[in-house]
Amino acid sequence: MQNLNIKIGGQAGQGLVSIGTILLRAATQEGWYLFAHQDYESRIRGGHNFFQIRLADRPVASWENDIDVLVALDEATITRELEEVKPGGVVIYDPDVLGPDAQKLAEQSNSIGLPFARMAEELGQPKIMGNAVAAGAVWALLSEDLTELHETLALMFSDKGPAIVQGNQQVASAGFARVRELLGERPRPGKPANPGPRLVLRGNDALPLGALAAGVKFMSAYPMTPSTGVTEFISEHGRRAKVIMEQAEDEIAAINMAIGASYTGVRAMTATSGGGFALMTEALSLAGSAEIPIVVVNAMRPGPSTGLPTRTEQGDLRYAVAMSFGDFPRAVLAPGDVEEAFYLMAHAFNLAEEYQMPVVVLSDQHLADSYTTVPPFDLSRVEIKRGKVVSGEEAGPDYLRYRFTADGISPRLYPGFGQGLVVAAGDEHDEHGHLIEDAETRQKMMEKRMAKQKLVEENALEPVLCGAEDAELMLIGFGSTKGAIAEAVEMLNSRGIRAQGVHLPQVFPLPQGLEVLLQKPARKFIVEGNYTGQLEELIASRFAWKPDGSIRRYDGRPMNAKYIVDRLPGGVCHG
Amino acid sequence: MQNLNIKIGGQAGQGLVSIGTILLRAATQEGWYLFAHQDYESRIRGGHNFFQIRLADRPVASWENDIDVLVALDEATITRELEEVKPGGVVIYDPDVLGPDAQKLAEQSNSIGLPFARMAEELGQPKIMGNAVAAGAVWALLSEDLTELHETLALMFSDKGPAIVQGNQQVASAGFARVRELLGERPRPGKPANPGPRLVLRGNDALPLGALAAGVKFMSAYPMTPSTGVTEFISEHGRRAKVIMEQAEDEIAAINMAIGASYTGVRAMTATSGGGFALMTEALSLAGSAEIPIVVVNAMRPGPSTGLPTRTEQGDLRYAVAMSFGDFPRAVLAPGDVEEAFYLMAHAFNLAEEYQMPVVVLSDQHLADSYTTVPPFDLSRVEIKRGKVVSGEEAGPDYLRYRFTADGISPRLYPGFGQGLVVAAGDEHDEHGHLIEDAETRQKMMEKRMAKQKLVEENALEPVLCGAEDAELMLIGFGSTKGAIAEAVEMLNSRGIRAQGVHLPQVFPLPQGLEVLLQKPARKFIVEGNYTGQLEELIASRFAWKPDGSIRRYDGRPMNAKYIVDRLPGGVCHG
Amino acid sequence: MANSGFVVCKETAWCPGCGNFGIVRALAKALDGLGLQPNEVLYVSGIGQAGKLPHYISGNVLNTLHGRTLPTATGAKLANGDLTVIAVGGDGDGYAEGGNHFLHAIRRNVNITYIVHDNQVFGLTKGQASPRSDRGMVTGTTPLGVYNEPFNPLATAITLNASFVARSYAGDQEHLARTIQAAIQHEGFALIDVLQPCVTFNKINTYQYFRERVYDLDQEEGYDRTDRQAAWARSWEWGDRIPIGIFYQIQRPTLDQHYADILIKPLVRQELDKSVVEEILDEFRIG
Amino acid sequence: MANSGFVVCKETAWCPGCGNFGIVRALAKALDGLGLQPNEVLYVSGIGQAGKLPHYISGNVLNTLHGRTLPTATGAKLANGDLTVIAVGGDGDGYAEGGNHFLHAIRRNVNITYIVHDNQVFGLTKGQASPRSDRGMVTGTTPLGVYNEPFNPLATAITLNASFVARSYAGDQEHLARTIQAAIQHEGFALIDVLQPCVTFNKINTYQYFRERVYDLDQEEGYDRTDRQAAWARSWEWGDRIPIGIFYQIQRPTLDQHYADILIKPLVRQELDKSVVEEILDEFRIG
Ligand SMILES: Cc1ncc(C[n+]2csc(CCOP(=O)(O)OP(=O)(O)O)c2C)c(N)n1
Ligand SMILES: Cc1ncc(C[n+]2csc(CCOP(=O)(O)OP(=O)(O)O)c2C)c(N)n1
Ligand code: SF4
Ligand code: SF4
Ligand SMILES: [Mg+2]
Ligand SMILES: [Mg+2]
Repeated sequence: MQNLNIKIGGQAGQGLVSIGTILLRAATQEGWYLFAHQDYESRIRGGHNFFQIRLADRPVASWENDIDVLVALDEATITRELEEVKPGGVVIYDPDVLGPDAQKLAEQSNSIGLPFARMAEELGQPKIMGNAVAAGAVWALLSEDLTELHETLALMFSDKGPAIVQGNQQVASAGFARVRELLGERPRPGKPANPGPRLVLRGNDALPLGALAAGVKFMSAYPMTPSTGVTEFISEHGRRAKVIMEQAEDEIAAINMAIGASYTGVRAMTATSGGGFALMTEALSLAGSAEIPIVVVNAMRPGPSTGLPTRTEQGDLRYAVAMSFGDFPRAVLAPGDVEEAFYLMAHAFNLAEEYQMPVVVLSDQHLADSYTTVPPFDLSRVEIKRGKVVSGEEAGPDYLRYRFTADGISPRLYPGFGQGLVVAAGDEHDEHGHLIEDAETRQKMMEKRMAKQKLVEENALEPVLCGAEDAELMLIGFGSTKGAIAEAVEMLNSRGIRAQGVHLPQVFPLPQGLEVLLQKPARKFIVEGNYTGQLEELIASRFAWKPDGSIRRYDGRPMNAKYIVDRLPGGVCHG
Repeated sequence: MQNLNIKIGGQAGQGLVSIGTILLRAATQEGWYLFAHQDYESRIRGGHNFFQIRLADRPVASWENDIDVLVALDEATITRELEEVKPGGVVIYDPDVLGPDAQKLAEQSNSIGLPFARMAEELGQPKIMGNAVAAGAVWALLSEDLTELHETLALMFSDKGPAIVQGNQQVASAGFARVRELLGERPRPGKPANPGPRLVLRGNDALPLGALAAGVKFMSAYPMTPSTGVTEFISEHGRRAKVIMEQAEDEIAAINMAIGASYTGVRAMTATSGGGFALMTEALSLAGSAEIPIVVVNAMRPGPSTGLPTRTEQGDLRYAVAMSFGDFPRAVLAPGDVEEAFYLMAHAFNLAEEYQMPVVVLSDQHLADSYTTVPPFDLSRVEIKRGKVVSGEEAGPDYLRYRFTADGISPRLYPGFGQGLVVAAGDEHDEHGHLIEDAETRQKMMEKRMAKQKLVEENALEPVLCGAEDAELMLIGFGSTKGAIAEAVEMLNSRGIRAQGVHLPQVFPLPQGLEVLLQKPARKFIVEGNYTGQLEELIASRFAWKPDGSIRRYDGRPMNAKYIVDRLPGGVCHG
Repeated sequence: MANSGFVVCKETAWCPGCGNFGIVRALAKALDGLGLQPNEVLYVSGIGQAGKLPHYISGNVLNTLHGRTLPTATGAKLANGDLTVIAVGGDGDGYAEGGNHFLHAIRRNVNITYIVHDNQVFGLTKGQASPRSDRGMVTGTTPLGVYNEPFNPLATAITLNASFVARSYAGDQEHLARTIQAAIQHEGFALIDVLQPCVTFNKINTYQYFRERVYDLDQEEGYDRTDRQAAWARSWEWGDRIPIGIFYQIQRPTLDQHYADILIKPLVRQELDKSVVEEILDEFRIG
Repeated sequence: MANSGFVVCKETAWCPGCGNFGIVRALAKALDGLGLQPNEVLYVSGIGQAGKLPHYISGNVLNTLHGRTLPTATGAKLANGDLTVIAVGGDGDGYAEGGNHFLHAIRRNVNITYIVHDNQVFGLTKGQASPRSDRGMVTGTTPLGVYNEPFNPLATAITLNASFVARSYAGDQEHLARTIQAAIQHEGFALIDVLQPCVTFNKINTYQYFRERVYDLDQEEGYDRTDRQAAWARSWEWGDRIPIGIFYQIQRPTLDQHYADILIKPLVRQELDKSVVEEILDEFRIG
C-alpha cells in the first residue's frame, strides 16, 4: 500500500477546514482513497486544531501517526506537531505567523515558507484565499498538474460566482508553482488503477443520508456537538426531501416532538450527544412503553458531564443499553465507518418500526467528523420495512392498539386512517391503551413487550469479521474503532501473528454469533474508547465471560492501529 | 411465632389509611411487633385499595397471604379479598355499602356487619368517625380492653381538641363493644414479653430521619409517587431542624439546586422516582465530574415510562448503576427495611462527602409505604464523616480544587471560607478547575476521579446474611425483598432445607465479599422484582457468574416468603 | 368507544364533584357541535388527574409524560395536520414541569388547542402547591405557605404573543364549550386556561369562590380582544371579579404555513421519493 | 487568580472582538467598585461561550450544565447567603434550554444577579438560531429563516414580576458596569439582558447595529421604573431605537426572607443540632 499523510494545523477560524476540504475533494477526484479526521477545540476562534488526511491507493479506514506533509497556519502547529513529521517529510508554513524560534525550528526540516494570505493579496485577491494558496502548495506534492484541483475549486465555489472561482484557481496555481519551484520533482503517492465514482463523506453525512434513504419525514433536535452535523444536514436538505426538521427548545422537546410525529405514522428521529442524550431518557422510556418507533442518534463525546465537547469517546455504551427505569425492548446499533453508518441508519428505522420500539444509533466524534472515500450508496439495498401496519378497513372500528399477539407485536393503525381509534399511553395499559391497575394485565403487557426483545435478539446483526479465521489473537470492538482494529489486525498478520478482528455493529442485544466466537481458542482482547470497559462489561453480563486483556483509551483522542498494537502485551506482539 | 393478619379494604378516600394507622399505633403501644403494607391506585378517590397489618410476638419483616381479619369498607373488598380470609377468620363489613350479593357472600364466613358511619352518626358524631368505629371493632379481636386504643386516639387527635378525641374514643368503644357482644371471647394473638419502646415507621419516614440525623441542610424536590413522602417529611420538619426544603419547578431544577447548595459546603439531597430520576441523570453526571457530593433517593415504581405510579418494582437498578454518559465514581445503596433505611441514608451522606461524588439510595414503593416496628434509632451510631475539608488558612490563597492526590480525593474548601478560590466545573478541567483541551490532563483527571471508585469498592458494605452458614440453597437479593427473603429462608430451614439469605445493602460497587459467597457450594437463586434480572446481570458483569435460577416479580406487587418458596424448583423445595 | 359522536365515559378515576367532569362534558359538546368525528380528533395529554381526560372521551389518544404535552402535540400536528389536535393537561403539567414547552410552543404558533385544567394544585400527587397556587396556601411541601409569585398563564401567553388566549370555568359548561369551539376554529395556538375546582385538595379556589367572582369578558362592551396591552392589563384582574372569555386573539402565520413547501399534503400521506435521495447522493459523488 | 481586585484573564476562548470582552471587563469594574473581594463572589454559569466567563475573572466558580445556571445559583445562594452570587449565561442557555428555570427563579425572587449575554444566537455550537434570533435569520438549523416569534426576556420577566429588570449593552462598559452594580445592590432577583455582538455568527445585530439604536432609559425624563405596565410596554421597543437601562424595579420579599426562621445564619455555618433530631425521633416513639 502507498500512503501519504497530510496534516494541516492552525487556529479555529484560520481556514484549515477549508484547505482540508479542498484537498480531500481534489484528491478523491484525482483517484486516491482517503481517510481524514479532525481535531478541534470547544471554541470558535483560536486554540489549536488540525485536519489530517491520509491518501492511499486502496481504501483506508483509519489514520496514521507519521506525517508526510505538515501545513502550519500558526506557531503551535510547529511547536506541537513537528515531531510527528517523518524523516524526509515536508513542512509548509506561513512565515508571517511564525515567531523567530518556531521559524528556526521549521527550517530544520524539509521546509517551505509560504506567506499564504500575503501571496493571495499580492495577486490582488482577498486574504481569505490564502487557503487556496495552501491547498495549491500541497497539491504540488501530490499531482503533476492542476486540473483536478481547479475543477474542485470550481465546484466548491460555483455558487459564489466566476470571479471567486477564478481567484481561487489563480492563487492555488501560484502556491502550486512556488512549491514546484522550490522542491522540484518529488516521488508522488501511487494511485489506484480504476478508481471509478466514489463519495467522500463524514459519518455526519452518512447518517442523515441513511435516514433520508429510509424515508424519515420528521426530525426535531437541539444542537449539540458532535451530533449537530446530522441535524444541520437534515435541515439543509429538508425542503427538497420533504422532511421537517424543527429546532427544539431543548432535547426533551426534541424527542417528544419526534414521538408525537411518529405516533401519527411517519418515520421520525432526533440526534444529540452526552447530556442531551441523558435528557431524552424519560421519553425513550415512553416510546418503549407506548410502543412508538423512534430513532435516536447519539454522537458520543467524552463525559461525564460536559466533558470534552469536541473530542471522541465510546463512553455512552452502558448508558444507551441501560437508559430506562424499568425494562422495555430496544436495540443499540454502532456503525464502525461511513458506509456502515448509511446502511445501519436505514436499518435502524426498520427495527424501530418492525418492533415498535426505540432504536439508538451510537456514533462518536471520530466517526461523525472523519471523511472516508466510499463506493456510491446503493439505494436498492435499502429495503423499507414498516412493520405490521393495518389499513383503516382491516383494523375496523374495534381496533385495539395493544392487541395481545403471539409475537408481542400489535399491528399499528395510523390515527385518522380508519374508524378505529388509536389509544396510546405510557402509563401501564390494557389492549385498548386505557390505564389499568391490576396485576394480571400488567404482567401480560410486560410479557408482550418483552417478547419483542427476544425477537430483536434473535435477529441481531452478526459480528463483522476481518483477518485470520484460525486466529491466535482476536480484537473485539464496536463503533468507530472498526477501522483501527482492521488495520491493527492487518499489521499483526503482516508480522506473522494470526489475528482476527471482530466488529459489533449491533451492541444490544448482542448477537448469538458472538458467543461462538468467544469460544474460539484465540487470546481475546477488547478494544474500546472508555475507562471502565463498557463493552467488556456488556459481554460479561450476557455471556458470563472475561477477555484475556483490554485496550482502552479515554483521553478524548481516537485510536489507530499503532495505538492498539503497541498496547498488546509484549509476548503477543513479538511472539 | 404467633401472627395475626388484618386487611382493611376500601376505596381511596374512605379512610382505610386512618383505620390502619390507628390500629398499628395502638397495637405497637400494646406491645406487638408489626409489618404493615399498603396497596393503592393512582387516583385520589374510589378504586380499590387496601392496608394490611401483620401483628406478631416478635419482629416481622414481611407480609403473609392468609388473612385473619378482613375489614370491608366497600363491596370490592368482599368480592376481591374474601378468598384470602383463613378458615375461621373474621370479616367485619359495613352493611350500608354492600349490595345484597356481596352481603350474602360476606355472611358465609365468620362475619359481622357494622354500619361504621351510621353508628358514629347515631352516637351524635360526624360520619368520618366511622373510622374509629372500625378500629374499635378490630381492636375487640386483639385486646381485652380499650386502654391503649384510647390512648392512641388521644395522641393522634390531640391537635384537634378534646371534643374530637372524646368523640373518637366514644365511637371506638361502641365498635369494640358490638364485636365483643357478637363474637364473644376469642383467642388473641400472643404478645412479646418485654416489648420496650419502639418506633413504628415507614421507609418514607426512616429515610428522611436518616438524612436529618446526618445533618442534611438543603433539599429540593418535585413531587413524585412513591418518593413524595420523603420530601414532605423534610418539609414538615424543616423549620425546626433548620433544613430548607424548596419545591422545584421540575426534577432538573431540584437536583441542580441541591448541587448548588452542596458546592457551598452543606449536605444536600433530593428525592424522586421513575421519570424524575431519569431527568436527573445529566446533573448527576455533573456532580460526578465536578466532584460535588449529592444524595439522591430514588423510590422505585414499575416502569417503563409512567408505568404503575403507586406500585412497587425493583426495575431501576440497572439504570442507577449506569446513569451517565461517560464514567465517574458513585455508589448505589439499597436498604432492605426501615431500620436499614435510616442508617444507610446517613451512611450515604458520608460516602458522598468522603468521596465527593453522587450517591443513589434506591428505595421502592414497598419499602417507602410499609410500616415496621423498629427499635429506637441510636443517634450515637450515626457518625458524621465530612471527608477531606480544609479551612481557609490551611488552604491558603493557592488552593486548587482538583489537586492531584494519591487517593484521588482533593480536599474541599468551602467558597468564601478563605482566601483561596473554589473553581468547580463539569467540563473537563485542570487542578484549578479551569477548562482544558489536552489529552494528558484529561487522562490524569479521569484517573484521579476513578481512583476514588476503587476506594468506594474496597469499602463497600458487605452482604447481610441470614439462615444457615452451611447452606445448600442460597437466596440473593437487594432492597425491599430483604424481609421476604429472610422469611423464605426461615420457612425453608423449618422444612429441613438448609437455606441462607444474602441481602445486598450496597449494589454498586458490589462488595468483594460477595464473590466469596458465590463460590460456596450451595445452589444459588437471585430474587428480584423486575423482568430482566437486573441484579443477576450486575453480578454476572462483575464476577462472570450465573446463578442456578432466578425468582422475579414484575406485576407491581411485592414478594413475600410464600411467593419465593412457591417458585423454587420442585426438587429444591421438597428435596 | 365508537366513531359516532363523542361519548363521555362514566367510569373515571376522578373524585366525585371534581371540576374535571365539567371540562370533559363541555369538550364532548364542543366537538359534537363542530361536527367532528372521534377518529378525526387526537387528544395529547401529560400526566396528572387532568392528563387522564383523553381516556374518558372518544377519540385518538396519546397520553405521554408529565409536562411533555405540548411538544408531543406539536410533533403530531406537524406530521398529520388533518387531525384536530387537542392538548390537555394540568397546571402542574403545563406550568411547572412543562413550563419551557409552554413558552416555545406559543412562539411556534402551531395550530392546536391547549386546554389547561387549572386547579391551582398538584392533584394526582396529593395536593402540593402548583405554580398557580395562591400565596399563603399551606400544602405538604409548603408548610410555611406558598411564597412564590403566582404564575399568570394568560399574561405570559399574551407576552409571548400567543394568537388565542382565553380563560373559562369548569362550572360553566356552556361558556367552556363555546370557548373550546372558538379555540379549535382559531388558526394557530389557542390556550384555554380553565378554572377547575379540585374538591379534594383546593379548599380556597372552590366552586363557590368562582361562582361569586367570574364574569364573562365576551359580553363586556367595548372590550377589544386584539388590543394586546389591554389584554395583558386585564389578565391581572384576580380578586372580587375574575374575567373569563377570550382575552386576546390575533392572526399570525402558523407553523405549518412556515413549512408550506414541505406540507403539500400531510407528512403521513407523503410517499418517499427515492429520486430526491439519489439526487442528493449524486451531489456527493466524485469521479 | 488571587484575592485582591478582580483580574480579567488575557487568555480566553473567545473570538477577537467579541462582545463578551466588554461584559467581563464591565463586571470586573463593577465588582471592584463595590469593594468586594473575589472570594466573596460566586459566579454560576451554564454552558456556551458566555458560560465560560467565570473562568476569565477572579472569584469562586461553579460552571454547571447548559441551561441549569439558575437553579444551581439559587441553591448556592440559599445555602450561603454571604456569597454575592452572579449567574451568567447565554441567551440559548437561559431562554432555550433553561426557559423553565427562568420563569421559576423569577417567581422565587432569590437574591442573585443574572447576566445574560444576549448575542441572539447559539455561539458555541456554531451559529444556530436562539429564541432571541430575529425573524428571517438564516442559520444551519433554519435554512428557511427563523420563523418563531422572538422571545422578549424583559417583557416576560416583567410579567413574572421580577423585581429588577434591565438591559445593557456590551459596547457600553460604563453603562453595563453601572447596571451590574445596581443589580447586585438590589435585594432580589435582578435580570440584566446584555446586548452582546457575536462578531462571528450574528451579522445582523452587530456593534454598528446597536451603536445606531441604543439609548439610555435611565436618562429618560419621567420614566417611572416602578410602573409595571409602562415597563412592559417599553420593553417592546425594538427598532430604530432600542432602550437600555433599568426597565423595572420594585421591592418584594426575597426567598431568603421567606426562610428567615431557618436562615438565622447561612446554612453552611450552622452546626447540626442532634437534640432536634432526637426530639423528632421521640415523636415516633411508642411504648
Ligand atoms: C417527570 C415526572 N415528575 C413528576 C411526576 C409526578 N406527578 C404526576 S402528576 C403530577 C402533578 C399533577 O398536577 P397537575 O399537572 O396540576 O395535574 P392535576 O392532577 O392537578 O390535574 C406530578 C408531580 C411524574 N409523573 N413525572
Ligand atoms: C444539554 C445540552 N444541550 C446542548 C448543549 C450544546 N450547547 C452548548 S452551548 C449551546 C448553546 C450556546 O448558546 P448560548 O447559550 O446562547 O451561548 P453562546 O455560546 O451564544 O454564548 C449548546 C446548544 C449542551 N452542552 N448541553
Ligand atoms: S384530586 Fe382534585 S383534581 Fe383530582 S380528581 Fe380529585 S377533585 Fe379532581
Ligand atoms: S462565537 Fe460569537 S459569542 Fe462566541 S466568542 Fe465568538 S464572537 Fe463571541
Ligand atoms: Mg393541577
Ligand atoms: Mg448566545
